Amino acid sequence: MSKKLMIDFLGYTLASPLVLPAGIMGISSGSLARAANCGAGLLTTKSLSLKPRKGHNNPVTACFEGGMINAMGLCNPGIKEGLEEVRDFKKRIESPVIASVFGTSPEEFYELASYVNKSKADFIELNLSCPNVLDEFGVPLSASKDSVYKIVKSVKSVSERPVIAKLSPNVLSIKEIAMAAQNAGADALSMINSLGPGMLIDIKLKRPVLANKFGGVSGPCLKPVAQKLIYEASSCVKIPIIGMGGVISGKDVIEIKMAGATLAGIGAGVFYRGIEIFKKVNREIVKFLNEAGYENIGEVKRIK
Amino acid sequence: MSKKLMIDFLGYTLASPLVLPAGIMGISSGSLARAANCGAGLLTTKSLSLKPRKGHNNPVTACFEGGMINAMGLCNPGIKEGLEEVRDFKKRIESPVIASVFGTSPEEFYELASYVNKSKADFIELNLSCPNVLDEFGVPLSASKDSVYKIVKSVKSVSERPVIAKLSPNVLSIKEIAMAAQNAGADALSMINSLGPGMLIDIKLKRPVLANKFGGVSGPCLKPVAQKLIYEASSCVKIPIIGMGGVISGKDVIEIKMAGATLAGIGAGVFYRGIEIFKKVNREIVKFLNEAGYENIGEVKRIK
Amino acid sequence: MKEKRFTLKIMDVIYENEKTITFIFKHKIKSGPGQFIMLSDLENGEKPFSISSCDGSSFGVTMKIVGEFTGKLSALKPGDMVSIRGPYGSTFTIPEGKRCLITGGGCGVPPLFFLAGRLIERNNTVTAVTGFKTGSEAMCVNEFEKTGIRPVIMTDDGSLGARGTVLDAMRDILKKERPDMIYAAGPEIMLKKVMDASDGIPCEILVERYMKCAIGICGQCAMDPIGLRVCVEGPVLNKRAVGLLSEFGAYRRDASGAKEFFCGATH
Amino acid sequence: MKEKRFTLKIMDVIYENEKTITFIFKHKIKSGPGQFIMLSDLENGEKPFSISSCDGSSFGVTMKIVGEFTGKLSALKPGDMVSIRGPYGSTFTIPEGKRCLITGGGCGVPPLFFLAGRLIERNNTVTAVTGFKTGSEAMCVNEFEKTGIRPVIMTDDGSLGARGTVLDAMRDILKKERPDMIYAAGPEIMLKKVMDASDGIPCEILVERYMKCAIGICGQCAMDPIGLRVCVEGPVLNKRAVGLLSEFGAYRRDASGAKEFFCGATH
Ligand SMILES: Cc1cc2nc3c(=O)[nH]c(=O)nc-3n(C[C@H](O)[C@H](O)[C@H](O)COP(=O)(O)OP(=O)(O)OC[C@H]3O[C@@H](n4cnc5c(N)ncnc54)[C@H](O)[C@@H]3O)c2cc1C
Ligand SMILES: Cc1cc2nc3c(=O)[nH]c(=O)nc-3n(C[C@H](O)[C@H](O)[C@H](O)COP(=O)(O)OP(=O)(O)OC[C@H]3O[C@@H](n4cnc5c(N)ncnc54)[C@H](O)[C@@H]3O)c2cc1C
Ligand SMILES: Cc1cc2nc3c(=O)[nH]c(=O)nc-3n(C[C@H](O)[C@H](O)[C@H](O)COP(=O)(O)O)c2cc1C
Ligand SMILES: Cc1cc2nc3c(=O)[nH]c(=O)nc-3n(C[C@H](O)[C@H](O)[C@H](O)COP(=O)(O)O)c2cc1C
Ligand code: FES
Ligand code: FES
Repeated sequence: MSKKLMIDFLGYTLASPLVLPAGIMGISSGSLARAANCGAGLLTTKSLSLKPRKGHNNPVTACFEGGMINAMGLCNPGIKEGLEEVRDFKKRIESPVIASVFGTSPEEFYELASYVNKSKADFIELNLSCPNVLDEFGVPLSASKDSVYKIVKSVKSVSERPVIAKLSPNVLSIKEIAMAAQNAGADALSMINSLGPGMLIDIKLKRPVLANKFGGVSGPCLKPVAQKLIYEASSCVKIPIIGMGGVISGKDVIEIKMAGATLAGIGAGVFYRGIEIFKKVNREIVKFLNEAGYENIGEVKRIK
Repeated sequence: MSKKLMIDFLGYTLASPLVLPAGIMGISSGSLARAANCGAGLLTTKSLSLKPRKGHNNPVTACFEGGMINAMGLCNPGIKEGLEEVRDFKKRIESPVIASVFGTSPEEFYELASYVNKSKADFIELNLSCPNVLDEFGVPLSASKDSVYKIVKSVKSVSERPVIAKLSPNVLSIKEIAMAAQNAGADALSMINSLGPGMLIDIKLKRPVLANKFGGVSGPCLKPVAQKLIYEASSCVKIPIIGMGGVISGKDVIEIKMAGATLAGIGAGVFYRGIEIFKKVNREIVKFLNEAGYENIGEVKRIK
Repeated sequence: MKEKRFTLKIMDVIYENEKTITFIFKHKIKSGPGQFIMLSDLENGEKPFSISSCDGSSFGVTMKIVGEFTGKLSALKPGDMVSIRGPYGSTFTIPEGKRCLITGGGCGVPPLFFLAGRLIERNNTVTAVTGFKTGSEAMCVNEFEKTGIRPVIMTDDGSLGARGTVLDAMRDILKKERPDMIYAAGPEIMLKKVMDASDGIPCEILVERYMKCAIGICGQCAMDPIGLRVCVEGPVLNKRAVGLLSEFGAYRRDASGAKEFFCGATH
Repeated sequence: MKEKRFTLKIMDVIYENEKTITFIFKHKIKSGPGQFIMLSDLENGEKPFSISSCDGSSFGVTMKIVGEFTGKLSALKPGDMVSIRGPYGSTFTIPEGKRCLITGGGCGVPPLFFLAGRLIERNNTVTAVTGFKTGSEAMCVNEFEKTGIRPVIMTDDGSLGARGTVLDAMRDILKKERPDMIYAAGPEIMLKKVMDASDGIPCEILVERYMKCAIGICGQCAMDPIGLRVCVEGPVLNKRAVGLLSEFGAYRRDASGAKEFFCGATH
């Protein structure tokens, strides 16, 4: 890979600014390895919980103009098995790995972080968008600055790994949430998780397409919303941001970096352009850097 | 137009379930007339305020994969001139008209409703998504059930027209907001207004594409989110819903009705398929009704 | 469907006169005379400009420096970039082997220069009349001559060409010959007079309205009573369309949508 | 890019045996043998099924009624509708004028019937071996015969055809003739044995893994250590690919992503 793509992130030097985000392919060590070989500089596991979860029934995905909805239901084999995959991955490949975890309370997140401490994972990411977990005022966990603060604080009190808080777009004030995460000690933000959720209906069968009825929105159509939220969050926090939401081309990476992100995740893009998307986008970034006269990707900064 | 398209709405019999929503074309009596002639059954004026507003600087619109963002900035010639256009329209055409209005307080909405009382408009619609108007807790007006309740209540105390509350998708609990509107006496809901907002960046000029930086998201990519919110709202209110958000085909109309809407608005679709979209979609609806064995559009009901 | 937006380097800046400049872009667009683009520096606004030249590999727009936005643009140099959407709108009809009369006033002239080229390609004989306040505001004179057309130039003060208006020249011409087709672009009051004077000859004019979206959705540019959208069905209109527009020559709308009546127009 | 999803009326239901049914759809799809669709009634789940027949105007899938979902589907009648996505995945290679050996066990048989048709179209000579637990579970026997192939049928209890396994029959055949190509579909342990017995002959097998998205994004169906996605790069794999998959014949993953080891597999 080109030297122009190398970029620093929380003390690591990544081979590319591209990130495999949580829940995309990342079930097995082999999938993580494949994404790394295809050109992702940083890899995230599927979001792991204390107990295994089968997730929602099929159908779990459906596509529409400009995007897709998904309701995987946070299926995962549990934190223990999940971290074994990280171990197997590290036997073969050096790229840094983020262990994504989710719980329903600060205590659960604390316990998950203890597991990650004992693993080969380089970072811990807190998936704060756990559906159906409400705070005392009936606000979803991810939309309450107090809940976000408490969870990050709790994890920071135990974690030996840098802590990344993954934020939901479904909030009233992203600035408040981002600042709460930073104030609690988060080392970075990851944003955004899928939007909505949304619903699609089969008008012939008169049924929702997803078994869960509702599913979070991902894909190209997310880009403007993601960029706006990243632009706002980066106006008030100093910690770096892993940006994602509709990134499918090299130009999208530049754009999301100009919105304020340091790195760029590619999720739904794996469907739109195949698993080779990481290779293709890396190539497109280098081409843009050359044409626009940048020395390397690190020079692409947030606009005013 | 086909009889199969005729549908009842708050005591009126509309020639088609299709609605021209607020802010689309509706500046002049001529534009409203044109949409009516093209097949819209119900027409909404641009959102009108007490004073004229020039709106935001150009550029005010930008397109992306699956949608567009806009920041018109609620430009309008003021309620007086705006209602003169309704008068001119009514001289020529009988179709019912919704006067869309927006203010920054219950008092302003009250005053606007008094103007509408004296006009030829058949309905009044309250655009509750006025940006940058926060309630005492820093929550946008449209996302606060108390603000929504107060505004609708205030308008109901004076309005001689049926009152339609237009809801924003950018809320934490649509059910709460929808119920607040119904409890305050709203006769119908209109949902959804544009989403986000979002932001697009020109990576060569290193500038946001919109002069206002941010703009609300419309278009096909909105459909799943709109349908989910309509499905939720219609599970807890009894008043009819004008559904909109990404409707561009006859199938979309059926789908949004199955989500719980009575009528369907077409906004961004005017760009995607031209002003003739109302004609085309009417035709597509009739075709679907025939194929699927429905007598008329009224028979298409919300799914469970 | 996506809107056609691109960010282009200005290849060349031509100073037509003290207050008029042309930007040339090395970019192929598919456009006909009469169509316009929305041009923006993404800093000071975005406004419509007619395409004034267009060949296989480049195109140009010619703008009069009138207000704040065009004032800022006039500082741009070759190599600077701008954001462009379009082309949008309707085009002038190009007949074959006919006698055509072109009449243009002020910044109506640049699109007519593009039109003249296309008319000549199709073996039409072209007579052109261009009018300006004063000689220093004249534009496209050389360009017209390059296409082999020597335009009749009229100025209000007689400082260049003959003293008088485009209308004066047009009436003279109509006395001598009967063109098959008349084209006009310029101030609306002039357009109205050209139409009125056209005496049964088919006529196409280029109208201007305040533009926002330019994609037919916001209604800003709509003309009453039929809601004709200048950004989609215009800006080139024929006599039949204009006949339906009671607004034509009477008023237009400002950025808020309020009516602004033309001075001299009766309402 | 959009996913290919359509809601189709079931044209015909064919009862292959007590526990196996075929749905026929009057809909043209572009598919090769080995590819699968995701089929759902949008009420009880969505699962992958191989395409078992496909011509210019219709296609079919054949399913064994094993659990809750297929149990519900078995109640569907002609005229009922289901939601279908696909076709997805890789296809068997179709050579020309070669000797081909097809080996199928249980619900691996239906896609092989589709394959046999395509092989014969290209002038290959086809020998087929199909194996079932017992005679009442046999399927596609008539279908195969219609294409002119008389499959060797094996049953564990000898109630139909010969007693024994597909492997027994295959070893016999390999003693007598050396095919140019071997195809296999069925239980993974059988596939492994076919591969092991194939003795240097090119071999393609159809593997099954738990499917969720079927569009290569969720990672559910990935096989280690190379992260091969059965829904995209599979389900048809050749020997080289299988050689890279330490997971093959050892374990698969359940809906949570946890490993389930095959009985008899060493880990
Ligand atoms: C279809 C069309 C084609 C045009 N082609 C040309 C051309 O080729 N060359 C040229 O010099 N001018 C052209 N114009 C006019 C040009 O857009 C305005 O002169 C320019 O916008 C002035 O901008 P300003 O900010 O410098 O001046 P301002 O001081 O802001 O405005 C001066 C006048 O320009 C007009 N104007 C301003 N903003 C807009 C807008 N968004 N849309 C339409 N009119 C506006 C108004 O009449 C206003 O009174 C065209 C206009 C239209 C509608
Ligand atoms: C590529 C592929 C092609 C297939 N083709 C056919 C076919 O042509 N005919 C046929 O009868 N069967 C086929 N199957 C298997 C079929 O999908 C399962 O038999 C069916 O899903 C069982 O569903 P159930 O709910 O009735 O049974 P359950 O009791 O839910 O499951 C029985 C077994 O089916 C498998 N299974 C269940 N859900 C899934 C899933 N989502 N994805 C994959 N496997 C699952 C598991 O091994 C499970 O143990 C195929 C599977 C794959 C992966
Ligand atoms: C199929 C699928 C599964 C996902 N699973 C998770 C998950 O387990 N944890 C999580 O934090 N985000 C999950 N996400 C969200 C993505 O990580 C990402 O934030 C989102 O899809 C936006 O990026 P994109 O538009 O590039 O897909 C998932 C997304 C998809 C499409
Ligand atoms: C250009 C534009 C202007 C709009 N102006 C208004 C407005 O003034 N008042 C309002 O309530 N909604 C306004 N909207 C929102 C639409 O009425 C509609 O709710 C939204 O666009 C979703 O529908 P769509 O996807 O069909 O466009 C506007 C939308 C667009 C695209
Ligand atoms: S400028 Fe918006 S409709 Fe013409
Ligand atoms: S089923 Fe999701 S990647 Fe194959």
